[in-house]
Amino acid sequence: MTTHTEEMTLNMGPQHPSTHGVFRLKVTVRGETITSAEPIIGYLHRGSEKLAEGLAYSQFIPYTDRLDYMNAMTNNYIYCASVEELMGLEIPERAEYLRILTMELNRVASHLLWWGTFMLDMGAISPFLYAFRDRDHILDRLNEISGARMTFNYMRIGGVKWDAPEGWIDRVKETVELIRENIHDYDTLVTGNEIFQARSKGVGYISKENAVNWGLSGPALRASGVKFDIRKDEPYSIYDRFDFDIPTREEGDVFARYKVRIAEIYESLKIVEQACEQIPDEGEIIHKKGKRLMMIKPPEGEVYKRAEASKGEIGVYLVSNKKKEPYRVKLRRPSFVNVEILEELLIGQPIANLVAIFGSLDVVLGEVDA
Amino acid sequence: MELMPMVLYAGVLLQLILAGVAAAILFERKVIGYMQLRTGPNRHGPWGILQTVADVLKLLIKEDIIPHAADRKVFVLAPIIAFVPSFAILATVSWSENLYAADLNIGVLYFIGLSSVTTLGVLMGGWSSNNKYALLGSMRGVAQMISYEIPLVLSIVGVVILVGSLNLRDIVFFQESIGLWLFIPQFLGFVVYMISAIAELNRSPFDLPEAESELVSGYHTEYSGFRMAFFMLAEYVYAIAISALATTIFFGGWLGPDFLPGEFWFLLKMCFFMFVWFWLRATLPRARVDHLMNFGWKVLIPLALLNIVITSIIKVWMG
Amino acid sequence: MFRLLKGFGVTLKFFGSKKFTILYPDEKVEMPERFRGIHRFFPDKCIVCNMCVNACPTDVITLTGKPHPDNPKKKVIDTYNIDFQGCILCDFCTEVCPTAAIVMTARYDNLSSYDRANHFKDIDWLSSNEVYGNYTIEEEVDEDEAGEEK
Amino acid sequence: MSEHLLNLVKETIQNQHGEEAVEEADMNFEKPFITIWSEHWTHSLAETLRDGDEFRFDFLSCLTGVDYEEHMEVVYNFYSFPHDQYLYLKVKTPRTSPSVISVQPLWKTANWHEREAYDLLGINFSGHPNLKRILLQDEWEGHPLRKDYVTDKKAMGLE
Repeated sequence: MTTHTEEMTLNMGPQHPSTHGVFRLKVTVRGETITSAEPIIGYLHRGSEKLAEGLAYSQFIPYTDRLDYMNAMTNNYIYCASVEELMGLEIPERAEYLRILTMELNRVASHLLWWGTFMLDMGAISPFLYAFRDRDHILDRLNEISGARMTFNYMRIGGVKWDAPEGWIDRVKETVELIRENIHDYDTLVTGNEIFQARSKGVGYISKENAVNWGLSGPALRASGVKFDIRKDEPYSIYDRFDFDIPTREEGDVFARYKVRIAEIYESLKIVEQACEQIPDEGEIIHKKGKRLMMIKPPEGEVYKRAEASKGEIGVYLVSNKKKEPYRVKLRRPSFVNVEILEELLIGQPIANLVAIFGSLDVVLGEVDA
Repeated sequence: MELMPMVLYAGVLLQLILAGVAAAILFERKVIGYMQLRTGPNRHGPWGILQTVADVLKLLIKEDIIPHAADRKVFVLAPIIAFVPSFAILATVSWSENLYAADLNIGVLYFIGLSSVTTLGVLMGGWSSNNKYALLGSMRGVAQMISYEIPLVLSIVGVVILVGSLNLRDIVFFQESIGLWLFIPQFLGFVVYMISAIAELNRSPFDLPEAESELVSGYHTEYSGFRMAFFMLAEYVYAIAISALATTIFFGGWLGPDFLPGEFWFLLKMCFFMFVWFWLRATLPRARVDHLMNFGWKVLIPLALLNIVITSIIKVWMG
Repeated sequence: MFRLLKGFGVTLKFFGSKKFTILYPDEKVEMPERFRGIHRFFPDKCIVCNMCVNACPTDVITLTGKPHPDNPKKKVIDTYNIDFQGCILCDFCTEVCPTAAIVMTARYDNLSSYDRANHFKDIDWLSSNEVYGNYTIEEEVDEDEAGEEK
Repeated sequence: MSEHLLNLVKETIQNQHGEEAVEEADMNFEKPFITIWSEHWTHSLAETLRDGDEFRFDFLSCLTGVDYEEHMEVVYNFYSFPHDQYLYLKVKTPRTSPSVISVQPLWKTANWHEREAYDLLGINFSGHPNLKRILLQDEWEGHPLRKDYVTDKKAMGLE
């Protein structure tokens, strides 16, 4: 009797429980080992860039919320900042602080959510709910200042929409304390766990050169040993006023990416605390040109501006032709670039590692598909 | 026993077990909910007591779907094959000194032997579904269940050597006579038993056959309605049976202070085991297949063998 | 070696601690003043300037006006519709409105329906949408307070 | 510093492809900014930019296309980790049959960026290993980010 084995094509998604949205991964497996992987995206494509060409500059802000809906503040910021750069606007001091506060709080929320869903992928269910509980505290703060829990639409060209409500800064300080305590608990629950370490250490290794060549950014890049953070190396807004570290790891595996993100939560909390101390008590919150929502007309020109979102480098390439609407908006979405490496990274891995590796890249499909 | 009482006992036990499974599922959801800062089910009946009943009713009235490409006969048979042994093994469980179905002198052997038939149901279900996830899940399941069967059996051998009998009731009487529950002298065996029992049951952190983040739902991906209910039932009855076995051989069965009946103590100890399993599920991430296999073959089996050696030496030395 | 055992302590600690769940239909989250919920429209305040229609990034607002009965130079609102199928609750319409005729309430839960067509809301529905949160008008505040005292 | 880099890149391109190869070289928001035509954008030039000692542009931050109606442009935003410097490179290509070399062999990240530019703008990247639509479905007609793309709801049969 002769036997033969054949390869099997397995579709992960678009409706698979661990695809973080509508992501499809076509893998061929031999037994449980992956021999090739092809990410297929576009199920959530909404044509944001085309929509931008038909909308006034300000009108596009709510659309940026919907790219990476876990970290909408930075998306808001980078779009507004690129228009501001074209127009050469000075941002009022208080507005800058409010921007930093909201962006960093949002980064913590985004990392917490990543932590929860990643652990869910790894088969631990409790961290997911703990992460959501703490994320909720942050979303409440952001809700108080911006009026929405996820799609904030808070920033405006030239400043921010609202000033902080009464007592908000104090409540933020309390939230920071609370989260810092809780994160410590979560660290105990997961980081030391041998099962978790066995699954994540040495898995999904990305070398330094590979990470740069594949254009990875954010925690995924830093976990491979590249000490680069746009907030530090090319400070935008007022990040040069704060004292914080860039956590890096040399290992480049899933565990390193995990540790980098956890360390980043602590760093972000540090920035929030400092911003709470430094923020001026009152002042303008928006440049006078930005107040007239529909009348923004930047001069002709083009600009590429980038910022550090929770997932990596988010960039906006903006071309203006002196009209009410932008001529071209290109959004460099970190998830879109980060997920690309999967096809190389997954080869030779067992299926059980697939979810760990995919989860460790922290991909939001709203951002991948734009 | 005569035929009539036997049938009656089986019928009553089935009803009780069904109620027990319903309670166990509720208990699991409540415990895990509480550990996750949730309240768990709370809509049906006071404290959500009727939640499982509602779920079961929903499963029963659902459309019975058999996939077009499935191997029909095998597909239909699989859940039954998975369930029947899990129920049959309960016959040897002695709930108290007087309440038992069969006083079998090879009770342990019967228990372990019959329970491994469930593996077949898993394999059949996974294969006949004609679904890739189900196939992978059942392959994992079978590999895992067969591998962990060995340390499970070996861990009990220590107890059998000490007691000198395969009869489950004798094991309890022995514990009564020495005035000590066997998990103390057989601690190593107990630990190995607990770990391999979890793997045997496909429960978290060893729930690889149904790892929902990787394989959707594993071997019962294509099952729905009451067939799915059968798999669920088998899983929970099996969990009850394994904790009953643990109670009997390591925790002194029905033994306990006299002011409450033996059945109560038995149930209480079982609940303790169930709680531990739910606790594990709420705490640990899922292990990986190769780690699981390595752990079973390279750690648990040597440990179990070591336990047998030590026990034999002690037995011979002590006379 | 057995650092994973520490995790059991954490879960056990949470087992006994206060639950975080909100039993939704019975208790609801108190939304902050600024919360961007479903709109309310005040027809009397509207001057039919069309600003909200222009500012809407998703083009879901449609309105028509008719001449004012007393002063033919002015206009009053005739129809005002928001199609909530497309509305993203971005708040631009209320931001540009010069008379605060369109405002956002703190309600978030009265749009659910079985039919998409029901999401097309007209002036009657919008102007009778219950108001609470930031945008209470004088008379209603008095009524509310009176109601609470009872 | 940046102006020095601008001149350096300019000279390199001129050395490789002649004086008139550089269409435009300027500073844009303090960053060097160079425009060339697609026939001068070659692998050897790209390699020089990536590996040359003064350049070392190892990180392709963003790649995009713009439709300027009379021509198309592909915009590369390079960053260099070792030297901490930027370069905007704009490659012009005729609108009728837009074609640019693929830099995927040099910067792997260009793979999806180029597919996206092909998908939405219809720019052909010669040498790309898998140039097919990425965001839209395979049978989609037209390239939405072109300025002459019809977005009328009626014409698309949506209303």
